[in-house]
Amino acid sequence: MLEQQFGMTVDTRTCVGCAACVIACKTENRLAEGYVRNWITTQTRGRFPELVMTIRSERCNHCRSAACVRACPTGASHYAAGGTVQVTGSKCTGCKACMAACPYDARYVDEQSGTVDKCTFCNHRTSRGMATTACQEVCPTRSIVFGDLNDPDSEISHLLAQRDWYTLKPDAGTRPSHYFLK
Amino acid sequence: MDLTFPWLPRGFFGEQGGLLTALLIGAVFGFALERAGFGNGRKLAAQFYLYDMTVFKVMFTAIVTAMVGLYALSGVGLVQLDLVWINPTYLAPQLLGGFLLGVGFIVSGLCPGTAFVSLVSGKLDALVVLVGVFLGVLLFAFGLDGLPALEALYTSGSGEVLTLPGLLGISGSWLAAGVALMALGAFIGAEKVEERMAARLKKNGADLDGSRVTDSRGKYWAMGSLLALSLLAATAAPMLEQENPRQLVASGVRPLPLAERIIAHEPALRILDLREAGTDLRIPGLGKASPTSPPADLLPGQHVVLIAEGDLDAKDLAGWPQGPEYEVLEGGAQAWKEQVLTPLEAEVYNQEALDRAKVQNEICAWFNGTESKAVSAPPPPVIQPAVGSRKKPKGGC
Amino acid sequence: MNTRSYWNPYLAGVLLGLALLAAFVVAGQGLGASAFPKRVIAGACDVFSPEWTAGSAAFGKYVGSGNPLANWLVVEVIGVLIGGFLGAVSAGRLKGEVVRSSNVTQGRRLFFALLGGVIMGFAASLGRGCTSGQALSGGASLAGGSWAFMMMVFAGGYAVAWFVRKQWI
Amino acid sequence: MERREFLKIGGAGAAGSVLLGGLGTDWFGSYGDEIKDPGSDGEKIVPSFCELCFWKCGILAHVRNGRVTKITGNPKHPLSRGRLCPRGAGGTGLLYDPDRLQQPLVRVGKRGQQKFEAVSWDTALDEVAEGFEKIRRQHGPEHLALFYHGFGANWMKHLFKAYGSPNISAPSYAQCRGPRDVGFDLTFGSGVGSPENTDMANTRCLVLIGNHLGENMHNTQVQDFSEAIRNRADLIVVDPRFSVAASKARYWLPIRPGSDLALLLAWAHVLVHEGGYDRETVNQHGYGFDAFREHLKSHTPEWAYPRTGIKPAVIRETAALMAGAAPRAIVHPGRHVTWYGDDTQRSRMIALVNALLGSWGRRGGFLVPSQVELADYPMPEIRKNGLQPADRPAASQYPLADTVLAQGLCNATIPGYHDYDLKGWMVYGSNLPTTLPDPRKTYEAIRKLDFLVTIDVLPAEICGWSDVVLPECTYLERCDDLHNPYYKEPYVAVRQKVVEPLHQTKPGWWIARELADRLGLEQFFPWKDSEEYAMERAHGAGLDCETLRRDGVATGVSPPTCVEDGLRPEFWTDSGKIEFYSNRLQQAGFDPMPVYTDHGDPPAGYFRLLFGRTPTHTFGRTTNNRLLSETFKGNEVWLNAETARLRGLKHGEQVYLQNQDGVRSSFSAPLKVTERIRPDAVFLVHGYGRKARELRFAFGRGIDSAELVTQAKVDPIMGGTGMNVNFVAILRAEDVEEVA
Amino acid sequence: MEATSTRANPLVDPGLTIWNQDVAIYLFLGGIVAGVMILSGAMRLWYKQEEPSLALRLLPWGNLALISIGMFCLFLDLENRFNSWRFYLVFKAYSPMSWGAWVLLLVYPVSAHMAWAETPAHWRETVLRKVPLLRPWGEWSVRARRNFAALSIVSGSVLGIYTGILLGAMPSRPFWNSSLLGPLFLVSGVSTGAAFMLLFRLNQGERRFLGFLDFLLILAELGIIALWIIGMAAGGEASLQALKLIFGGPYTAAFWSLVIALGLVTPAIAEFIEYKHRAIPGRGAALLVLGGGFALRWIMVYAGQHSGWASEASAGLF
Repeated sequence: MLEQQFGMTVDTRTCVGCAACVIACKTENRLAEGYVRNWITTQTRGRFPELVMTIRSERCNHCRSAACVRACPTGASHYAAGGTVQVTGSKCTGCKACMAACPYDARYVDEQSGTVDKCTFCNHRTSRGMATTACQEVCPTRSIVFGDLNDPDSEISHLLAQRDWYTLKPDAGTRPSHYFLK
Repeated sequence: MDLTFPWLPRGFFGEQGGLLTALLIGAVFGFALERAGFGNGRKLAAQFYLYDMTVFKVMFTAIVTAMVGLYALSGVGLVQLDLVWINPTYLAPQLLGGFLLGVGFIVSGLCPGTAFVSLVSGKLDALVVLVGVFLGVLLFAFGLDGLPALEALYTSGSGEVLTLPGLLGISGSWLAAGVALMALGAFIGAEKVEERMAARLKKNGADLDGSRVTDSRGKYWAMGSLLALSLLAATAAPMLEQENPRQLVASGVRPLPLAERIIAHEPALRILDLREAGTDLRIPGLGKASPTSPPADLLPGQHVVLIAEGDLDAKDLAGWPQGPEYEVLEGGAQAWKEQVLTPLEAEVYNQEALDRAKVQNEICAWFNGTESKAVSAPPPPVIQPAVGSRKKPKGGC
Repeated sequence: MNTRSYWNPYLAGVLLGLALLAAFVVAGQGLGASAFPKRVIAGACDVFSPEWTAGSAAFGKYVGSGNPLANWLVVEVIGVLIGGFLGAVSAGRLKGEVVRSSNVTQGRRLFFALLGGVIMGFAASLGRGCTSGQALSGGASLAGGSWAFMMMVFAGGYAVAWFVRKQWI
Repeated sequence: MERREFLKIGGAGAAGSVLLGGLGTDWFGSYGDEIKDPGSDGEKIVPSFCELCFWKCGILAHVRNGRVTKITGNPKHPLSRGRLCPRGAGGTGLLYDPDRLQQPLVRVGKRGQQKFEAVSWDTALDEVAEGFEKIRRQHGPEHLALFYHGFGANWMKHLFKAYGSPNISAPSYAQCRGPRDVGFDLTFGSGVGSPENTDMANTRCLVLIGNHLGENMHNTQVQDFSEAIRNRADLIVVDPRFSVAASKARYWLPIRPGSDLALLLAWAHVLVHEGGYDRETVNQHGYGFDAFREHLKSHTPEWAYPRTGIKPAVIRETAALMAGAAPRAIVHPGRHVTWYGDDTQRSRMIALVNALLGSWGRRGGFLVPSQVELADYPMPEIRKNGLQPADRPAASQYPLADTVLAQGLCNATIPGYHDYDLKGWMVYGSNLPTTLPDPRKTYEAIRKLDFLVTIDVLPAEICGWSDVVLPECTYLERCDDLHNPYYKEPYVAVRQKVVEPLHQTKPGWWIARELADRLGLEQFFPWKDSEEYAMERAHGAGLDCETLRRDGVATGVSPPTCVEDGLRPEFWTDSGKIEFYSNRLQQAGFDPMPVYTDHGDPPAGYFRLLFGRTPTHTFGRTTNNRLLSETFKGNEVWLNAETARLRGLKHGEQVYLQNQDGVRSSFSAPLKVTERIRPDAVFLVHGYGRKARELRFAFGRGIDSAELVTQAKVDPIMGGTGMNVNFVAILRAEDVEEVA
Repeated sequence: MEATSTRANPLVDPGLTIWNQDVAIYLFLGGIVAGVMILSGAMRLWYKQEEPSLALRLLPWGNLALISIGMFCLFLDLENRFNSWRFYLVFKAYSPMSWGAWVLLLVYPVSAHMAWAETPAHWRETVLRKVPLLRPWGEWSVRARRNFAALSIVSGSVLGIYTGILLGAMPSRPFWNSSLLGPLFLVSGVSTGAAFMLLFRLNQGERRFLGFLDFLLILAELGIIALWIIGMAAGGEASLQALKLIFGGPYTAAFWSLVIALGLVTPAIAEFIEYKHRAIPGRGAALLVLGGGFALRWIMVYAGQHSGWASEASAGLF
C-alpha cells in the first residue's frame, strides 16, 4: 500500500464562488483580520454577449514538486505526511524566499508570528482522523472534495478518473495536488 | 506584441517613456540642425540672397527623407497613418502666417527652431530673437481676444486634414517619389544658382565671410542615395500600398440589419439623420445633423450610421472627423421607410421566406409603435368560490 | 570660424529627415519649435492669471488638461537645446557672439532680431506652427496647408530680403 | 517488479533526494511534523438556527472558553444539511462586531442630530412605554405602527396585536417578494413560500429570470441548484447581466431590461400554438384556457424579438428545451421581484408558463410542502378591535394585497394620506431608509413622527433618527420561538442561546414582555422566558424536548409532495383550478391575463440602475461584518466594457452615480468595466454606501443603490414598489470633487 | 480577459511586495564585494614583483565593511529575525537563500585573510608585536596569500553568481526566471566592483586596467541584458507580460534611462574614450556605473515582484 497523497478537487462547474470556504477557513484556523488562506478567482473571457466564465476556489496547491520547499533555506517549508506541503513556524526566518518562489502567491507572512503561513489542508483535522477540511465541509455546492489520491476508491480518485480536469500554471512545473474539474 | 507604428499613440512606452523619446529625438534634431550650420543666422539668411542654398537643400532633403520613409512605411503597413497627427489646413491664416514668418525670418535671420540651436551655441542675437518670439506669441494671444478681425482670420478655414495625395487624387507613395525627383532636379539647379550668385556677390565686394560653405564633395553621393530612395518608394511601396486610411471610409448598411442592431442595443451605435426635415423614421434616439457640420460629440470608435434622403456618397463626408467608423444607410430614409416601416404584403412561397417576413413585420410594427392588439376572448363561465382552507406559505426576503 | 565642420547639407538633411521620421513613427507627430514658447507662455500666464489664461482663445486649450509643459513637443525642444549644445561643443563652435555682417552695428542687428522675433512669434501663432512644425513636418506628411505655408515663407523671405540686405551681405 | 527491488529503488531515490536536498530537514533543531491546532473546535457545541439572512439554516455553534469560535452547518437540519453559506459561517463577525449597539440610548438633541445618552434599560423602557401610552391616549392605538424584519419580530408582532394596532408590516412583502406570491396565488391558489417549493435538485430544466442564484445565496436553494447542474439539467438564465448562474447556463438571454413579460408571453405562445404544452394538466386542471390561447395568438417570438432583443429562433429553442423536460421543468418564481410595477402580472405569467409545463405538484417541478402540527402556547385570546390599517388611502386601492404595505404606512405618517395619520413607529431589525423606495420620503415621514423607537443589533441609519434605541442581542445570544416552516420535509427547529448576551443587550422576547408589563398587557405574556415558551409548544406537539435541544431540529413525516408520490393536486383558487383567466383580476378591473407594457429605455447618457446581491452579504445588514468583508470589501459600479471604452471610462476609477431626479450618491465607488453586463444598464450590489458613522467599517464604502431609487412604480394590483425604473448617469469622482 | 480575485493578503496583493530596498541594497553591496574580491584576488595573482598601490591593498578591509552592511540589510528584511540562526543548521542545495547564507560565511574569513595578508608589512608588524599570540597565524596567512587570492576569486564568483541566482531561480516570476541572471549579476557585480575600486587612489596602471576592464564588462553586461530581453521576448505570454514592465510599463523610463543610458552606455563611451586617448580614467564614469548597478538591482527586485502569471489563463481552460 502506497503512502497517502492528499489532494483536492474543485468542481468549477458547480462552484458559484460564494466564498463560504474562505470564511469557514478563517474561523476554523482562527486567522487574523485581513488574511486569507483560500480565495475565489473568477476569469471571464469573450465579448458581450458571447462569454465564458470560470469560478474557482483556490488555495495552496500542495505541489509535489514545490518551488517553495526548494527555495526554503531552513527546511521550514517541507513535505509532510500525506504528501502535503507544510510550514514549521519555529524554523521560519521570514526570509520570504518561498513567497517569491510560489507561482500561486498562496503564502503570506503572519503579522503576529512573523512567520510564513498558508493552507495546511487542515492537517490538524486530518491528523485526528477527520476526513474533511473546513472548506470542504462548509461548501454548499459540494464543489470541494478532499481525499487521498493514492486510494483508488476515494471520491477524489473517482472524480479525477471520470472528469476532465486541469491544474493551475502547469508550465511552472510544480505538479500540484490541487485539481480543478472542468 | 503588435509593433505597428506609431508607438506613443498606442500606449507603448507609457507617458514617461514617451517624453524620453522626445528628449532623444529632439537631441538628434538639434544636433543635426547645428551641424548643418543652422545655428548661424547669416548662413540661414544667405538662402534669401541665393548665394548659399543650405536651407533649401537641408530642408528639402529632410522633407523628402521623412516623406518617403513615412509613406513607404505606411505603404507596407508598418505605420498606421491615421494615428499620425497631420497638420490640418486653415488656408488663410496659413498663407498669411507663412508670409509673415518669412518676413520675420529674413529680418531676424533665424526661425524659432533654429533660434534655439543658435542660442545654445552661444549666439546673443538668438536670445533676442527668442525674446521677440515670446513677445509675439503673447501679442497674438492678446490680439486674438481683443480683435474680432484677427479671430475671424485665425478661425477661418475648415481645419480639415487635407493632404496633397488626397487633393491631387494620387497615392502618397507616388507623390513622395515625384516630390523626391523634383527635389533632385531642384538641388542641381540650386547648386548652379548658388555658385553663380556667390561669384557675383564676391565680385561686388559683398562680405560673405563666415557663412559660405565651399565644401560640397558629398553632394553627388547624397543625390544618388536620394534618387535610389525615391525609386524604391515609387516602385516598392505602391505595390504594397493598402487603401489610404486617411480617406473617410464609409461602408454601407442595409435597413433591416440596422434595425436588428438597434434592437440589440449595440453600444457604439449612433444614428444621425442628415435630412433637413422629417421626423418620420421612428428610430429611438435618432440624432440630427447636417452633412457639412458634424456633431461635436462624436466619439472615436463609435459606429455612426448616417441617413440621407436617398443614397449618400462617402465623398460628401469629407469634413467629418476621424475616429468614428462611418456607415451610410443604403437607400437612405426612403429605403428605411420602405423596408422597415412598411409591412410586407408580397406573397411568400417558402417557409424560410415566411419566417423572415414574420420577423420583418414584427420589427415594422415595433418601430411604428403599433402594438399588436391582443385578441379579445370570450369570458369564461362564472365560477363558484371553492371551499376549504387556503394555504399560503409566506415569509422571507 | 570653422566652416569645414559644417556637414554636407544633404547628409545633414538626411539625418534631420530620419529624426523627423523617427518622430512620426514613434510619437505619431512631427517635430516643432513654436509649441515651446506658446506653452511656456501659457504656463506662465496660468501662474499669474489662471482665469484669463483659461478663457484665452490662444492659451485656453493648453491649460485645460494638466500641466501645459508636460508635452511631447516641449520636451522635444529641450532635447533640441541639448543636441544643439552638444553639436556646437563637438564642432568647437560654442562661442558667445552676435552674428552679423560687418556692414551693420550690433545694436541694429539686435533691434532687427527682436523685431523679427516678434513678427515670427505672431506669425507662428497665426499659422499654427513655424518652419519646423508647418513647413518641415507638415511638408513631409504632405499636408496641403503646410505646403502653402512653406511656399509663403519663401515668398515672404524673398520679398523683404532686399530691404534688409545690409544686415547679411 | 519485485517488491524488494521496488523498495531498493525507492530507498536509493530517498537517499538521493536527501543528498540533493541538502542535509535533511530533520537535522538538529527540528520538530518534525509539527501540527498546529488552531483550537477552533468547541468544548461545547450548541445547535441553533441562523439569522444572518431569513432562510433559517440549522447551525452548530462551537464555544470555547466562553467564546463562539466557529459556526458550522447542522447535518441534521433539512435546510443546511451540514453546510452553510458564507454568511452563516461568518456569524461570529456579527456577534463580535465592535460597532454593536451596547446599551439602551435615549435621544438628547433634536431628532436626526444623532445625539444620544446611554441609559439603563428601566429608563429606556419607561420612556418607550410612556411614548406608546401617550399616543394611545391622545390618538388611539392604531396610530402606532410596527415595521419589522426577522424571526425575532414575532414577539413584537404579538405585542402590537395585544396593544391593538393593525399597522404591522414587513417591507419584505411590498418591496421584495409580494408580487410573486400574489401572482402564483391567483394562478395556483397558493404562493411559493419560503423556502420556495421548487424541487430544483430533481429538475431537468431550470429557467431563472433575473434571479442570480449563487450570488443570491440561500443555502438550500443553492445546494439544490448545484445538484441540478451536477445532474446536467439544462439551465436557461434571463438576465441583463452575465451572472454566476448565467455562466453555468446552456442559454444566457441578455434580455432588454423590463421586457421579461414579452419573453414569457412568447414562450407561452410557442408552447400553446406550436405545441409542447402539457395537454393533460391543462385539460384536467386548467380554467379559461381557450381565452388564454386566443390571448397568446399574437404574442409570437417574432413579436417578442424587437421588444426583448432575443432572436425568435432562440425563444423557440428554449421553449422546446422546457417542453422536452416537462414536467420536470421549473421557471423559477424569483424572490426579489418588485421591478417595474407590473410584477404581479409577470409573476402570474411565470406561474402560467409553469402551468403549461405541468410542473405544479410534480417531482423536479413545484412540490406541495407541509408543516408540522404545532400547538400554540396557552394564553388568552387577543380580541380584534376592528380598526383598519392606515397603509392605503382607499380600500379599493391595491385590492389584492394580502398584508399591510410598508411604504403605505410610511406614507400614512405624512398627514393627509389616509383617514388617520400615524404618530409613532417601532422599527425592529429593518433599516427603513435603505429598504423603502425614495429615502427622501422616508426621512420626511420620520420628521413628522411623535415617537420612534428602534430595536436593532447594529447602529443602522434609522437608529440615528430614533428617540429611543434598544440594543437587542444577536441570534447567538438568545432563545426564540420554534421555527416551523412549510417544507417538503416538515420539521421544527429551535433557536438556543449559545453564549450569554454581550454588553447590556437583551433578547427581543424580554423587551416585548417588559414593554407589555409597562403597558398593562402582561396577561398576553404569561410565559417565563422564550425557552419555556418554545419547549411548552414542542411538548404540546408531542415532541421530545431533549432530542430537540440536542439536535436542534425535529423532522416530521411528510405526506406526498408530488403526483409521482401519490399527491392529488388541489388548487385553492376560486375555480379550484389553475386559472389561466382570472375572474378576480377582471372583477377588480385588471387584465385577467397578463398584458405586456413597455418600460422604455434609458435616456441618452443614462443607464438603467439594476441592483442585486453578493453571496457574502444580506444587503446592508451584513456590510459592517468585518469577517464577511474579507472577500467583498465594497461594491463596484458594473459597466459594459464597450460603453466604458467609448466614454473613456477606466476600470477601477472612482465614480459617483446621479439619477434622473438629480440625486447623487453620497459616496463614490470604483467602476467595474466588464463584458458581463448589457450596455444600457449598470449594476450595483445592494447594501453599501452606509451613512451611519457608527458603522465604522461600512461607513462610506461604495454606493448605496437605495438612495438612488427615488422613483418606484407601484403595482396597482398589490402595491409592490417596482424599483428598477431609475436611471443613473456616471460622474467621474475627480470631476465631482473638483466642483465640490 | 477579466480576472478577479478575492484574495487581499498584505505583501501579496494586489502585487507582491515582499522584498524592498533592503534586498536591493544587499544585492548591490554583495555584487561590489564579489567584484572587489575577484579583482583584488586577480591582481594579487597578476602582480609578481611590482607591488600594488596602497589603496588596492587596503580595499579588502572595505570589503568586510560592505558585506557587513549588506548582511545587516538582509537581516532587516527578515520577518522573524530571532530565527536567523536557523540558516546555519542546514544546507539546502536547491535553495539559493541557503547558498547565500553559507557563502557569506565563507566570504568573511577569506576577505579577512586577504585583508590581513595585503596590509603593508610594517602595519602588520605593529599588530603582531602587540598581540604576539597571533604571530603564527599572521605569518602563515601572508605566506598563503596567493592561495587566499585564488580562494577569494572563487568565493567572490560564487557570491556574485548567487546574488543573481537568488532571483533567477524563481520559476514563479517570469521577469526573474532566467539562467542569465547569475552571469548578469556576476558581470555587473565585477563591473561595479571595478568602479568602486576606481574611486580610490590607485596608481595609473591599475586605473587604466580597471577602466578598460570595466568597459569590456559593460559591453558584456549589455550583451547579457540583450540576451535576457530576447529570452523573455521569445517566452510565453507571461514572459511577454513581464517584458512589458520595461517596455511601456512602470519601469520603462527608469530602466532605459538610469540603467542602460546613464549606467551603462554613457560610462562605456567615457571609458572607451579614456582608453582610446590613453587618459587616466576619472571617477565620473565609475560613479555612473555604481549608480547604474544599484538601479539595475533596484529595478530587478521591484519589477520582478510585479511579474507573475496572474493574468494568464491556465492551460486548457478556455
